[in-house]
Amino acid sequence: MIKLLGKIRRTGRVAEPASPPPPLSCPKAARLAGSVQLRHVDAGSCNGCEIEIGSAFGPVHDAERYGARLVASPRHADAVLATGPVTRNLAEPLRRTVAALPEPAIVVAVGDCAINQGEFAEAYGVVGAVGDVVPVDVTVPGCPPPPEAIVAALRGLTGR
Amino acid sequence: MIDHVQVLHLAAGVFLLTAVGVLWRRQLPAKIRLLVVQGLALAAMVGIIGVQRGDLALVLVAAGLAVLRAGVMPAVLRRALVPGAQERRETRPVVDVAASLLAAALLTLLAYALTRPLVALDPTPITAVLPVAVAVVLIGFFVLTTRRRALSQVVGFLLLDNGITATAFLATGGIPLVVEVGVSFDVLLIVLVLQMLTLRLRATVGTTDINELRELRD
Amino acid sequence: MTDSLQDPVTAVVASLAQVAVVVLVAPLLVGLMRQVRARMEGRVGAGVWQPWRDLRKLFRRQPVTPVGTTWAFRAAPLLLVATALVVAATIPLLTTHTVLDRVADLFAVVGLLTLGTVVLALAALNTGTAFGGMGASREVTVLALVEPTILVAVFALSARVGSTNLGQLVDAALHDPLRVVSPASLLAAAALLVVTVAETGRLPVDNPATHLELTMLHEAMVLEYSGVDLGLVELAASMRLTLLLGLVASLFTPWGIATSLAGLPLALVAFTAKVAVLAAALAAAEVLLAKLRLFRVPELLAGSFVLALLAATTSFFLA
Amino acid sequence: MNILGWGLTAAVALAGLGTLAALVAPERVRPMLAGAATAGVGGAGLAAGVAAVAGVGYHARLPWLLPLFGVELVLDPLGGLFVAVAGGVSLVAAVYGIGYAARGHGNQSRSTQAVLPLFVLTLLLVPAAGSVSTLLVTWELMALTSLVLVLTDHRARPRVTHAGLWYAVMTHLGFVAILAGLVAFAAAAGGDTFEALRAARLSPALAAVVFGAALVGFGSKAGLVPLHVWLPRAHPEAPSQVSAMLSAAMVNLGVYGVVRVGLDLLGGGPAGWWLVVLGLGAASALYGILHAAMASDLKRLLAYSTVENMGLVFLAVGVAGLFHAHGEERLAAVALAAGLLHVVNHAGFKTVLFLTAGSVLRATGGRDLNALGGLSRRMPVTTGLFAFGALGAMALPPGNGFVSEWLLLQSLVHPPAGTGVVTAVVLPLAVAVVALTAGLAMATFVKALGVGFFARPRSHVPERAVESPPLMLAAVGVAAAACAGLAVAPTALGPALSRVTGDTLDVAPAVVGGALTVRLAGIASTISPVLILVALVAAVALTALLAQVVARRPARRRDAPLWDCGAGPPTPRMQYTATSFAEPLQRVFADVLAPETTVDTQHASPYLLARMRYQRRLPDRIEYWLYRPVLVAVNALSRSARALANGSVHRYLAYGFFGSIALLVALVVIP
Repeated sequence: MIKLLGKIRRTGRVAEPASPPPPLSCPKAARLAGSVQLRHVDAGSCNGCEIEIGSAFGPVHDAERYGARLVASPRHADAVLATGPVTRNLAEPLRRTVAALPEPAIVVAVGDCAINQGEFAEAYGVVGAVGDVVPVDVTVPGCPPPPEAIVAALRGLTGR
Repeated sequence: MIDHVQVLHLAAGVFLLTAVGVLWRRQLPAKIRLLVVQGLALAAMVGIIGVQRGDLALVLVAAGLAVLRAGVMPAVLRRALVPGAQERRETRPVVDVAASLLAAALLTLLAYALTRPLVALDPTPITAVLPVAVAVVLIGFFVLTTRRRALSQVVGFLLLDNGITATAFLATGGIPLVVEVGVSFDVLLIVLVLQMLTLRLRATVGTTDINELRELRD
Repeated sequence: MTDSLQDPVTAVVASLAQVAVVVLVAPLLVGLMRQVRARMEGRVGAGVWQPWRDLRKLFRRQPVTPVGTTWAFRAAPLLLVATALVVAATIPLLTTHTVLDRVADLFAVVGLLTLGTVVLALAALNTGTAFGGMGASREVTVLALVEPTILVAVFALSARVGSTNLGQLVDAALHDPLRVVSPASLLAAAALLVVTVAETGRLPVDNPATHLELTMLHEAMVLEYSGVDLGLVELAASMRLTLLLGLVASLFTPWGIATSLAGLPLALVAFTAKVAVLAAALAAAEVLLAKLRLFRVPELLAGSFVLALLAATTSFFLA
Repeated sequence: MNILGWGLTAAVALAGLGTLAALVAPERVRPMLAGAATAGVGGAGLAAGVAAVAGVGYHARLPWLLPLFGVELVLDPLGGLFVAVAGGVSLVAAVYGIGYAARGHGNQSRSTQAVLPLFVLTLLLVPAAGSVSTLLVTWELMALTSLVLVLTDHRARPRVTHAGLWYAVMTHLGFVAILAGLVAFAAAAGGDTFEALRAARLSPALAAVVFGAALVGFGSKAGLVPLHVWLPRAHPEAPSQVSAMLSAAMVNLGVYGVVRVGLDLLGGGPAGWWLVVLGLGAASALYGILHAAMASDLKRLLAYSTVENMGLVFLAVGVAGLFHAHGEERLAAVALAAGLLHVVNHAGFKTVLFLTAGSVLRATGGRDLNALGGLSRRMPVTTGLFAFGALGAMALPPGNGFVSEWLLLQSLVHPPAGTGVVTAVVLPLAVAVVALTAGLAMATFVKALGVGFFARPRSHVPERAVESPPLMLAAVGVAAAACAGLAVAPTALGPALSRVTGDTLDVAPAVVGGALTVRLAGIASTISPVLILVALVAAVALTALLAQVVARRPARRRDAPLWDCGAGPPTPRMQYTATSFAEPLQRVFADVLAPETTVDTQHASPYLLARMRYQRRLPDRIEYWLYRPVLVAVNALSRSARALANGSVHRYLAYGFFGSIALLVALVVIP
């Protein structure tokens, strides 16, 4: 325990300095005023985007400092982080999740697959991009998108 | 300000809590750490009595106790621990932890009930702590009987001994220095023997779970 | 003299001040704990005001009523906050002469906090989801096992004061400070801290930051709440944390509590400082602790019960 | 002949009329007539009891009614309290029963309806008995009538017969104990009336025997562990209004008996007795509530909760006796007041709970919580009433159970100086027991309310439920109103309680005082239930206001389907059932409950599981370990006895012949 505390002290702060906040990227986000709860839906991604999202909320990029947080229930959420090309089995769950959010719901499509099926275009198991299933408000291009891009998109929602 | 009595009572509280802690924790290293604290508390209690009586011998005994109970014996026990071995944890004691904690509570109540007449004989702040010492004796016995690992039984034995020592000092206000030293060294001897046995045990049987020993019979 | 808090008017003023302080400070306290945690994890953290931002947003968000739920689901958040408010007006945080002090003693306070939990558990069962039932079942189990510790600790504290009214308990502690460092009160303090951790669903009993439904206790009960309902539930949770920490602080470090209206500002500072220190310590401990398995929790509570029982007996014998 | 006399006479007359009416009237109007008469009996009892508690004394002697001793009726405040409770409960339950029996539920049979008024009458007469013989006669009448009522549905369900058998055996063993104890007492006192007994000075040994016998006898009626086994069987099987009378009125008389004999007639006694009472009470409280927390049958759950509450009352009585033995009269009085107040409160909320449970049974035909659910939509009023009763049973403010448990705790947490080490060890443990009981009671009733009434229907059972007729609702509403009155204004009972405790253990009255706030003699703690309620209401209003203010433009609320993790709507079978709700507690207390779980699996292939069956049973351990051996022994005995009777007339004649010869020889031999 003492060792751990020592390590914490030696490590200090690893988060990178914050750049000036970007403008709001979506009109719906106006009412949120610096607090965005996110529900993440993996609609069939290769988990590359998941890893990047994970590091976006990790100590280095620390998306939480801008008021973004991942939550356990869509009822608590303001926005859906959708990743991957939407497979047949997850099209309906994705719709249901977005429908379960309080209105107005924001949908963020993370990664090329989510934006335009990317690698998996025309694959037999794929219904289409996230945009073909639910209305998309914000997109984060990249395969996978770097954490900086994800953080930037989230800051576009929190406005911080 | 805080006077002798307060400190004595605090030390007594720590003395009892460490005993309960030994029941509570599963990790053997943690138990040994608790023993160290308890040894210090014991020394503190004796020392305070010494200071209050202005009795130098008692203070010396206290110092001796601190070295022996908080220094030597725990060190000996630590040597018996092979790092990383599965024996470091008291998995599944005979009586599960929650139950044994409740048992400890009842034992303490029993101790209070038992020592009531003794305390009534001469009700001083010092004898008022007597129940705590007796409680530690009982709890030590409980550990001795309900824990599987040989080492945690040694710990129980040491609890028992600490309790007895405390009882002796609180009840009689100090036994001759020589006796105390003698007793302590006996205890040290016993601990060493037990530790050696433990090591041999692991060497031959591969575990120190006492229940495994039944297999040796046939 | 009107300055003394004995007379009803000033008592009302002081109590209202307490309620206001609790409501305002509670989210900040949660923010502080998250901040401490963030810093120890090498992050920057969202700042102590973040919970207030969340609340402001939630109060404006659209509330959703799941189909099949009834009045119990709608009423629960209101009642939950209401119980916390009443407790805030009762227990001595800034002053020992709150307006409700003679109205509700420590047993009543415990009862009110319990009532809040019960209402929330009923609401969770009302949704008829698997997670709601799971959360309710676990929360109620922990609550049932916590009860003995609380009341026996109360016993230990009140046995020598001769009253279970909080004002008198704290007054007694103010008048002889040595009582505070007596073994009985230290043991009771330890027991009550464990209880606080269990009641407010912090580590190692429950992990407030988990996303995994199967490991949830409290969080699983509120999965269906949204908008203003959720906001009220979150506010109530933070208030309960503040109240319990404040209660422990007032019982065991009563210094700075106002005995006159003039003393209120000082009391405010003292209260905030004490609670902040406790909360920071709790958060720091949470960084070092792992969550207990659900069926290891009874061991923890049994331990706290032993502490409380020892406190009671020592308060008898070492008195 | 004063009001009490008139009240009791009226009760007797009405009971007679009711029975007659029930015997002659056609089935259509039978429940109406009998119910009305029963309600009248209850009302008369209520009036008499209230008057008696208010201090009106009554003493009547009817030498011609019984051979040898005659009937002695005395109504003092202590008896009056129990008469009032019994009367009130019966009044409500009888009115409810009219509606309950109206639509064929088997219990409008002639026997049941004819016995009902008599049973209520005995409930009133037992506490009014002023002599041993009167007490014994009324007690036995009560046992027989209640047995008939328990057996009402025996044609419909075989379990009823079984329960009735248990009840018959247990209650008669209890009766034998009481008989032995009191007769010995009377013989030693050289008198049959209670005055004579009070005046008598018994040898310690005999006193202990008398008290022990009384404790066993009366304790068995109150469901004191380990004599409780009949209660969770018999109470649920009776028609619901009878269940209410049994569980809210009859069990109290066990308490009455122990208080009357132990504290009043024997005048206290050594601390050891009361430690036993306290211990048994604590055991009953914990054991009862543990099984209630596990039960999934609604009425069985309520019956076990009765065991718990009676345990708490006995704990209070034990504490009172303990303090009395130590000469701490003031605390003794507080403890006794707590016990008696809890008797009243328990009667209140248990009536509400059993009657609403009856409404559920009547509406759905089921009482298994695992099959219920979703009733709050179909029976909103009943649900509200049950919730109200549950609040009282959970002992949470602002319910009525809270006040009496508060009193009990107050009597425990102010240890008097120098009452010996025993008290010092017992009191904290008692507090712990009360606390754990309260906690488990909370879990129990969250389960009963949340699983049984909220959520969604778990089977087709609750789907055809309809709200009960107004008459039943009104009856339960009256009981609920009484609970509300007790909850907000317990001080109204203050003078009554003070008077009872005052003349049971001779202390100065005014134990419980105060108007808005409850004040106790010599204890600094105070609470004010009514102000707590007011504060809560105000706080709710304030919260709603606050929410409006913070959200300047609040968004419109919208309905949405349950969150299903995206995978289609969850079926009702996905909900937590009563069993799964109680599972964590069952694990925690596995050492006490010792559940039997059997898992049998059938493999389609070494790798594939065809079907798996998981079964868990929670037998009553005490019954299992204590009673089963006895039953086995008795069976063996009777089997061997059967060998004597092989049906040949000659053999029977031979038995008679040899028997009489042996008798004659004995007469000759013995000078």
